[in-house]
Amino acid sequence: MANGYNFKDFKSNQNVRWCPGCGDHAILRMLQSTLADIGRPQEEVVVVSGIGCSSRLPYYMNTYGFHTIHGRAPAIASGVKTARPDLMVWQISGDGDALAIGGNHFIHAIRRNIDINIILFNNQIYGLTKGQYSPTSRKGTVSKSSPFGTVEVPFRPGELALGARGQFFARTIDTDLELSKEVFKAAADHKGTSVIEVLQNCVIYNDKTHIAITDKEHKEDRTLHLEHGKKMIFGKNRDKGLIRVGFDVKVVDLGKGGFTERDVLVHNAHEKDTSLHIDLVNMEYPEFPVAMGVIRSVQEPTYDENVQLQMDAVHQTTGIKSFDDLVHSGNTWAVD
Amino acid sequence: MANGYNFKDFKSNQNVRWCPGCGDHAILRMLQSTLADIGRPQEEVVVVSGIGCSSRLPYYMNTYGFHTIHGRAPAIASGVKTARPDLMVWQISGDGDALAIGGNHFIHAIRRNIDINIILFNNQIYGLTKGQYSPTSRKGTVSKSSPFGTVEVPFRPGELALGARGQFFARTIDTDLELSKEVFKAAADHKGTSVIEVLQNCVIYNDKTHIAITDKEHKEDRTLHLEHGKKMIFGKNRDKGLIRVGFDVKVVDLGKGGFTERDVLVHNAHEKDTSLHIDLVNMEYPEFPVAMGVIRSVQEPTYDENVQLQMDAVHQTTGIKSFDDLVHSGNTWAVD
Amino acid sequence: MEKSSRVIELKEVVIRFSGDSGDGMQLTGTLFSDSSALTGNDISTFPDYPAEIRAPQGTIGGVSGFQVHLGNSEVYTPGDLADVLVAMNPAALKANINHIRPGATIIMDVDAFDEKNLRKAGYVGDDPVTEDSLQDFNILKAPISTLTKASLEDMGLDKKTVLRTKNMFALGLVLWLFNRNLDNVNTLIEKKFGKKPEIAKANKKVLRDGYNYGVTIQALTPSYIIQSADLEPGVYRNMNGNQAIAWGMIAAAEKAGLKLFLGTYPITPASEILQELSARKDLGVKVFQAEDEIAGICTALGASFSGSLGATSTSGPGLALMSEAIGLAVMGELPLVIINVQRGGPSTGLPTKTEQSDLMQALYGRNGESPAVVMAGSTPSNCFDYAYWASKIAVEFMTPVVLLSDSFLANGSQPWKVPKLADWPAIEPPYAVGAAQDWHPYIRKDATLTRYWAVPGTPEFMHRIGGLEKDYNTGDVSYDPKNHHRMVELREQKVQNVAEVIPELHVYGPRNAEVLVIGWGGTFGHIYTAIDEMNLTGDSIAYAHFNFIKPLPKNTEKVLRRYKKVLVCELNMGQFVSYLRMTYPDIPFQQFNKVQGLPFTTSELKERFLKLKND
Amino acid sequence: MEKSSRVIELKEVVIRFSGDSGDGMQLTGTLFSDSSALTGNDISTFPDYPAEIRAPQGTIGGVSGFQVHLGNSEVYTPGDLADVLVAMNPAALKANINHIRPGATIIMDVDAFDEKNLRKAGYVGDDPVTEDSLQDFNILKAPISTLTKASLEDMGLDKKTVLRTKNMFALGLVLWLFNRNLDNVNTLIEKKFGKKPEIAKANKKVLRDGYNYGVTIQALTPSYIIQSADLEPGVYRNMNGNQAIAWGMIAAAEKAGLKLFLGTYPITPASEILQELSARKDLGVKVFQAEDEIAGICTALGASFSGSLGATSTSGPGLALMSEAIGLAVMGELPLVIINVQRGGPSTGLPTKTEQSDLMQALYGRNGESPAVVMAGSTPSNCFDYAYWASKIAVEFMTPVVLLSDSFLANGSQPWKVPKLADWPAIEPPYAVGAAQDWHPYIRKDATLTRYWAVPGTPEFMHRIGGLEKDYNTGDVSYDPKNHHRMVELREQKVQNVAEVIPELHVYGPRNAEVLVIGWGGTFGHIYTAIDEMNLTGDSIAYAHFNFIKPLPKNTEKVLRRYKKVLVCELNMGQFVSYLRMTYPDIPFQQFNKVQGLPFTTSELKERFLKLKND
Ligand SMILES: Cc1ncc(C[n+]2csc(CCOP(=O)(O)OP(=O)(O)O)c2C)c(N)n1
Ligand SMILES: Cc1ncc(C[n+]2csc(CCOP(=O)(O)OP(=O)(O)O)c2C)c(N)n1
Ligand code: SF4
Ligand code: SF4
Ligand SMILES: [Mg+2]
Ligand SMILES: [Mg+2]
Repeated sequence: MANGYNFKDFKSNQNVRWCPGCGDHAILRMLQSTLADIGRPQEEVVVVSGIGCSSRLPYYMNTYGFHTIHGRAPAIASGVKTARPDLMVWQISGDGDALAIGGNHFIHAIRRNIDINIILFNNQIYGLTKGQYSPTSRKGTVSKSSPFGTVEVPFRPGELALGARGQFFARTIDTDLELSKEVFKAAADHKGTSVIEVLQNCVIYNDKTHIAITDKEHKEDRTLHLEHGKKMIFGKNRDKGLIRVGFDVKVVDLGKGGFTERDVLVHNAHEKDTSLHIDLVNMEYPEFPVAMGVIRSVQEPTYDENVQLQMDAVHQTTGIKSFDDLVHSGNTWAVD
Repeated sequence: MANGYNFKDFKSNQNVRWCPGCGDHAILRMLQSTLADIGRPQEEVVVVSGIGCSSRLPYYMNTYGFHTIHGRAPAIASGVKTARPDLMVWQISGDGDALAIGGNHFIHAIRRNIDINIILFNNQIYGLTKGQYSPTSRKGTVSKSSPFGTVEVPFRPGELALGARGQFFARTIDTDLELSKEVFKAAADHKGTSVIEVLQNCVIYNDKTHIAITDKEHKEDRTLHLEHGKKMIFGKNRDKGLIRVGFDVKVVDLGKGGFTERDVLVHNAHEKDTSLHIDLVNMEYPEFPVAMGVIRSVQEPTYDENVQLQMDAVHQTTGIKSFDDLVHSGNTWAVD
Repeated sequence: MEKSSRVIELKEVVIRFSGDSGDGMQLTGTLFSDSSALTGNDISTFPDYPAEIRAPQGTIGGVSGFQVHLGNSEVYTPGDLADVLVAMNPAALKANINHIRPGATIIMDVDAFDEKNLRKAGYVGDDPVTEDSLQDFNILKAPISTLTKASLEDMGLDKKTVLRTKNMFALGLVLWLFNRNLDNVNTLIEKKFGKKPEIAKANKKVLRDGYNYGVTIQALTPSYIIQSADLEPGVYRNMNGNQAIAWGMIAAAEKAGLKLFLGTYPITPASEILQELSARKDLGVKVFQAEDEIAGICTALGASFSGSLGATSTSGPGLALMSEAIGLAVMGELPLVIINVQRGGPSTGLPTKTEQSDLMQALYGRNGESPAVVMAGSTPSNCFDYAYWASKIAVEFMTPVVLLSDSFLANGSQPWKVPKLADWPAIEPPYAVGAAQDWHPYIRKDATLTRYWAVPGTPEFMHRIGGLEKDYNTGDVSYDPKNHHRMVELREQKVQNVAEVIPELHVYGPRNAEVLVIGWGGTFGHIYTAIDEMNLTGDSIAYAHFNFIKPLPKNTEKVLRRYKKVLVCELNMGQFVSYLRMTYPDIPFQQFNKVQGLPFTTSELKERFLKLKND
Repeated sequence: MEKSSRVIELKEVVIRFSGDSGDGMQLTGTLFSDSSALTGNDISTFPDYPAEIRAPQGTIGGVSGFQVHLGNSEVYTPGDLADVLVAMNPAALKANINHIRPGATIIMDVDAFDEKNLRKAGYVGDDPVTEDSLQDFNILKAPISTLTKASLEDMGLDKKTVLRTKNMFALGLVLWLFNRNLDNVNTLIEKKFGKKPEIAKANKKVLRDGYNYGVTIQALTPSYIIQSADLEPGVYRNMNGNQAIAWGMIAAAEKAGLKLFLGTYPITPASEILQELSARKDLGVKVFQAEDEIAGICTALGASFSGSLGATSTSGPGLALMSEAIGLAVMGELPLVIINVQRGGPSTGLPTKTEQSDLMQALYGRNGESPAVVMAGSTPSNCFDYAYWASKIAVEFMTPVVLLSDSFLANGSQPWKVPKLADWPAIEPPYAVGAAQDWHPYIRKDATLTRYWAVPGTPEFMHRIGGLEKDYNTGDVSYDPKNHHRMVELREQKVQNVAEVIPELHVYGPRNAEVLVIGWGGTFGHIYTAIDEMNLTGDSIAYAHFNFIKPLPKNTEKVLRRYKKVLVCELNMGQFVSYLRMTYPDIPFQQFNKVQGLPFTTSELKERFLKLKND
């Protein structure tokens, strides 16, 4: 690497303890690799996680790391970043950690637009507690805690993030190494809360949950890799595209029914209005291809920088520069 | 009233303890009035609240009521409704109660689509604790806890509710009695989680926060009363309308620039796709009129009824009808 | 247990199955104990596994164990040391050398003892038997992996599936060792793999081949016979602590004529309660898997408010999150069963290990003066009884009840004599009755101070409750100073009144003993066994075990004052003894504590008791 | 205080301003006490207001009061009974008849004593003076509303604004009563209403007219003079408990060279800490108003992890929610100051009233063995000192510290001699130094057991921490049984080591006393005053007050054993006495408890002490 870092520089000395075959291994590896590419010194990187299989990740990173409590990682990461805007902060969470117990901190971090990068390992199951359904489990999922199938509607993480005023959302697949690096890199570059949903496979408790779209054979036909400024074209033969119909989008076969590349929408990740981004985020197989890559990336002021700006402004005008100044300000009187 | 109920039947014997001039008084009165109109017996109505000025409401209702703890009302109401689908459940929360500490329960109740009616008193401030900013306070708000103005982006309750897969969202103004009754009634009729945002004035800590749009003089020009099946026309002279531009909406002056009523969108509250509803929910003054009335109302199976259905299905096939059956099922052996 | 003997008849034996997390040792152990129970032994089991789903293969950190104690009379613990150890790899051997009795039988899968695995386990050479000085043990080296492969050669299964069945080979061998036939296990296998006949067939085949291998090599190791236990006549089933709690609440709800509602969030080691009750739609149990523990308890409280038996289940960190809502239940005076299956703390701590360190939290982990009933199960199967009691008290006193279990009880199992619901005491919800005009929700029964319960849907009885202090006379919100003091005392008194309905403290052992040992919760089996053994050998020691902690049984003080020395044993730093000290400050309690994520062993207890006696 | 006397010179006096929530009594009281402090009196104040923002007008539930105690020597409490009561309406009179000294002066706004208000307050007739038998009091009936309107007739203000100034009329009258001039109050009014000159002018006008009204009616009531207090020379300012805590942390952070970070969520009565620190951007304080208390403490913990002094502020229900995260701070061994301003419990309880009932929660409200340092402020202004100490201990021992305050301390105020930061003890963060190769995050100082702090950004010292148990030797996650026991003991020992650096317990009163009274936290002023008065009249009683609770000061046991009788007084059902009993089980503690949402009164304390002495 030009900057002298290798992914191994980001590997800690701990044995990785995930199940063989777990999607987490690849995600870890791509994060290490992305960080090596970016070249931020290890000591300037902080990785914060909650509790879950995925939340073990910080132990494996040769950076500063904090494996905290279930669901609270966004709040802890918010504290780190607000106190220390100079650090690069990553937050690792499972679908349970981020969206069940941690849902509130998740949406509030996003609303505040704190400059942290959230990697959401979505295996649609509680792995560490051995297989209960999660808030992203598909309706009808049979799991240890839903022997007759779930009756709950799942969250769509991207839809929720955008509903919480999210400015960056990307999606990738554990097995798609290049795509993962691409979106991790984009998230790192983005200032503000970045949410990356990784479709992750839990070989033990929810094996093949994403197989319909992640499967090598069908991936290209069932996913749409979005790239800013590029046409929304997909398919093994790049013969399908997305077009607008009213307020919605629709898949068409290029060359058929009179549709050509010209009709296909161009992806604008930087568009402030969320309308189209929400449509993209919500696309589900089989009706639609599932959107991959950076779906939304809009630059807005971040909480941490605003806090700093406000503080700097006050510093300019105040006469109170120290505790001793403070105690003598305002109403005092002397006794002698 | 035809059903024999008067709003007074829903008044409890407790003194109302809100500040004179507080918007809460009118909301209470309209809820009582709506319930009288609906005619459900008082004993079949349960009102659950959290903590806040607004959360005092249950004390004033002659129904079953539970004034609980801060932020947890959606969870408690979910418990009531799941255990007792036969009851009509209302949940009362302030913007802090529902969206700060209670944000997670709020989005999860909505996701599950539990048949409760949530009235969200949005005064954009923490009233009961005497005036700190809330997650809906406009950016820049000077409050007791933000002497230099807030730097946080506020939630838009409707956007968040839809992001959490909400199927019913309506908006009203404390002072607009008829509109409040209209949407309370619609929420009561809707099966599934209904969220009603009431723009409420706190005379003490955030007086006139909604005045730009609630002010009698400007209300008609600055709000759009949506009604299912009707054109999105507004203005004192009903001379403005909403039209579609790309994935977005735009305000046009009817009769000018070649726009006529014909171009104006028709409101379809029952449309499953959220695209247009989100645009409507997000409209903010001065760029847009603020949408009022029932913005979204889509019928989907509810959690409470699904739970019951699943249970009924199991009941049909099982041989285990009692505890004594249970203990003799499966692996047992006899010692004699 | 001599090396040369052939068939040994034993009164009891401890077997430990140990291997990698992926080796299926929990299943093996369960099959062995379930089938042993079917043959009439009394059993007690203890699974012991790592926090990771699959800890690194081959390392000590990844070892998963399952210990079974069986006997021909009542057994109370899974046993301190194993008489037979099955070690599927070097790490399993290494991890257990301190848990086996001198001269025990060790079954090793020699195929797994290769260079790589030996290093991973921390052996330096290639002869672990010598390295760990196990020469005097009965070592049975079997090429289990190889023989398993051979066994299934013709079945056309993939390699992974084949190797997964090697635990059955080991099990077959153990069954042979104990002169068992294969019928019970075969039946259980068929049930377990019912939907996958191929897999069932493979497992049965390997099991039989393992057994036959034993027959073949018979000459080389002793084999054992254990007679059936003298259990009371009746129908039995195996019961673990989590299932017992789930069923106890089901029984109580049915008896009370209430619906059972569990609002909860998964957490080790309590999740099986959620899972067990989720499966009980047949009996009308509603389970709400909430977004977190706060929502779990709050949905349960909402259900209670609206007339169900509301319950929630969790472990320490979850109980911490519930603190505020428990306070609301105290103030609202609503029936609520809060099950806390304790694990090693603090914080995330040792999530798969056992400990008794949440007692103080259960008693005092709330703001304000916030009294709740606190009780604990003490054997896997009597968790049923205490779950029933917890429900009964919650309903009849309109109060939250914290029921403490622990990882050891939750995962351990025992034969359980199936009860008849008709034999259990009635549970009578204190429904509001009579005229509604003058009624308010804080009118109470004189005797118990229980408030009456008006369930939504009941005409005329509409009312409001909440977390603010309320007036004694009207039930309205009140900030009156004297009234507050009165209400604080009243809530405490109501909880103390529970002492009137619970059983008195029972004392085991000789009446004239000078020494009283005290335990509470999940330590019963170990302490009882230690006491029993000591009393058999003439060391006179008395023993009292607490299941009811707040309030304490009425005769507690009388019992405590009867002895010259009182020793309180617990798996924490002394929480119960502190509670006793503040209740009976002038009694000179001594204490014995262990915080290692493990149960007591009977031998360390006996040693301590002896010391106390002779001090 | 005789009815006929004209000018009375007093050593101390208690004044209570009382009116509707909307009547501005808190402002009136503050202006009076601030201006009194400026004239050199020692003061102590106590605001007392309803939970509602505006409780129903005219009712007793809606009465808001502010009591000021001033004296010419040190005053320690706001006083039991008022010498002067200002009653802006009948409810204010009714609510306070038990809080005034016989023969006190009562100023009434007769305009507000109309039929409607009398009924709302619960008077049956139209002469409350007779109805409440107040004939022997000095009653000053003034038509305050009417005169206020007259006063502002020409200013063109709307009626609401005019009526809002009537509190100034009352204040003017009181200033006259105490022979004060108006200068100080005028200055304060100008500051307060600086941005609204019209309002400032109106207030000053009405104030003067109130004063002049007093001059006019002089003949009818006594007036008082209070000499300045003999305070130590220095610069003074008024200080309340919440501001003192905020400033104590600011001072400590500056001394330690750390940034102060407050992560918090508003709650009565702690919100002013958030508000005060939000305004301190000049000093680089970062305040994160979080979505709830869990996020509040977690952001603070994140800030601590990354090298700030992390703090959070809350009251009982919020502390309950923080339980789990405190456990993480214990396990992570991170510096964290947790401020709990106690209020009446349980649950939402009496949110605006004072109580000391969160002690047990602070000590034990967590899962597992989870020791934290617990301490308490005991006067409004010494909350500064203990906030400084809490910060110092948190940083130097790498531990969470719970600092207890209460509603009484938080809202009460006192003159405070402004300190110089240079005079305060150094605070030295235990930064990791030296070679990084062999370093791990759980390496500790031998003497204190403090682990070293490697702050993100420091090259080479990258490390990971978390809530799982860790190995003593490597700092890695460890499930080893013996290691766990060792770490549990170590964490407790580290907290106990704090006893080495804190001051010893001080005993007030005669050395040869037989009776020792014990208090902790916010009860100091009342107990001290009671003890002082009794010792002055020859009743020899000793007194020790605890600010450090866990660990206890080193000489605690020695002190406790010196006396024949030990009485522990607290505003709860006996939490500290329970803690003492479990620590020193053989000392026969007695207890005196009050749970009424109110402080002790010196008279009830004296009565109890006398009884104890004579028992
Ligand atoms: C307060 C608390 N509640 C519950 C748990 C138990 N718990 C640990 S991880 C987890 C969920 C894991 O699921 P997810 O976040 O999706 O992560 P995964 O294991 O699937 O990667 C749960 C419920 C806990 N550790 N703490
Ligand atoms: C656990 C907990 N945290 C904080 C509080 C303090 N508190 C009470 S109400 C409230 C917010 C009130 O704002 P909102 O919900 O908007 O209601 P409003 O008073 O404006 O109607 C807060 C922070 C509390 N009661 N409990
Ligand atoms: S249980 Fe699932 S998510 Fe957890 S480590 Fe194993 S495969 Fe991965
Ligand atoms: S403080 Fe505001 S919200 Fe609360 S009662 Fe008064 S006006 Fe209403
Ligand atoms: Mg998951
Ligand atoms: Mg509000």
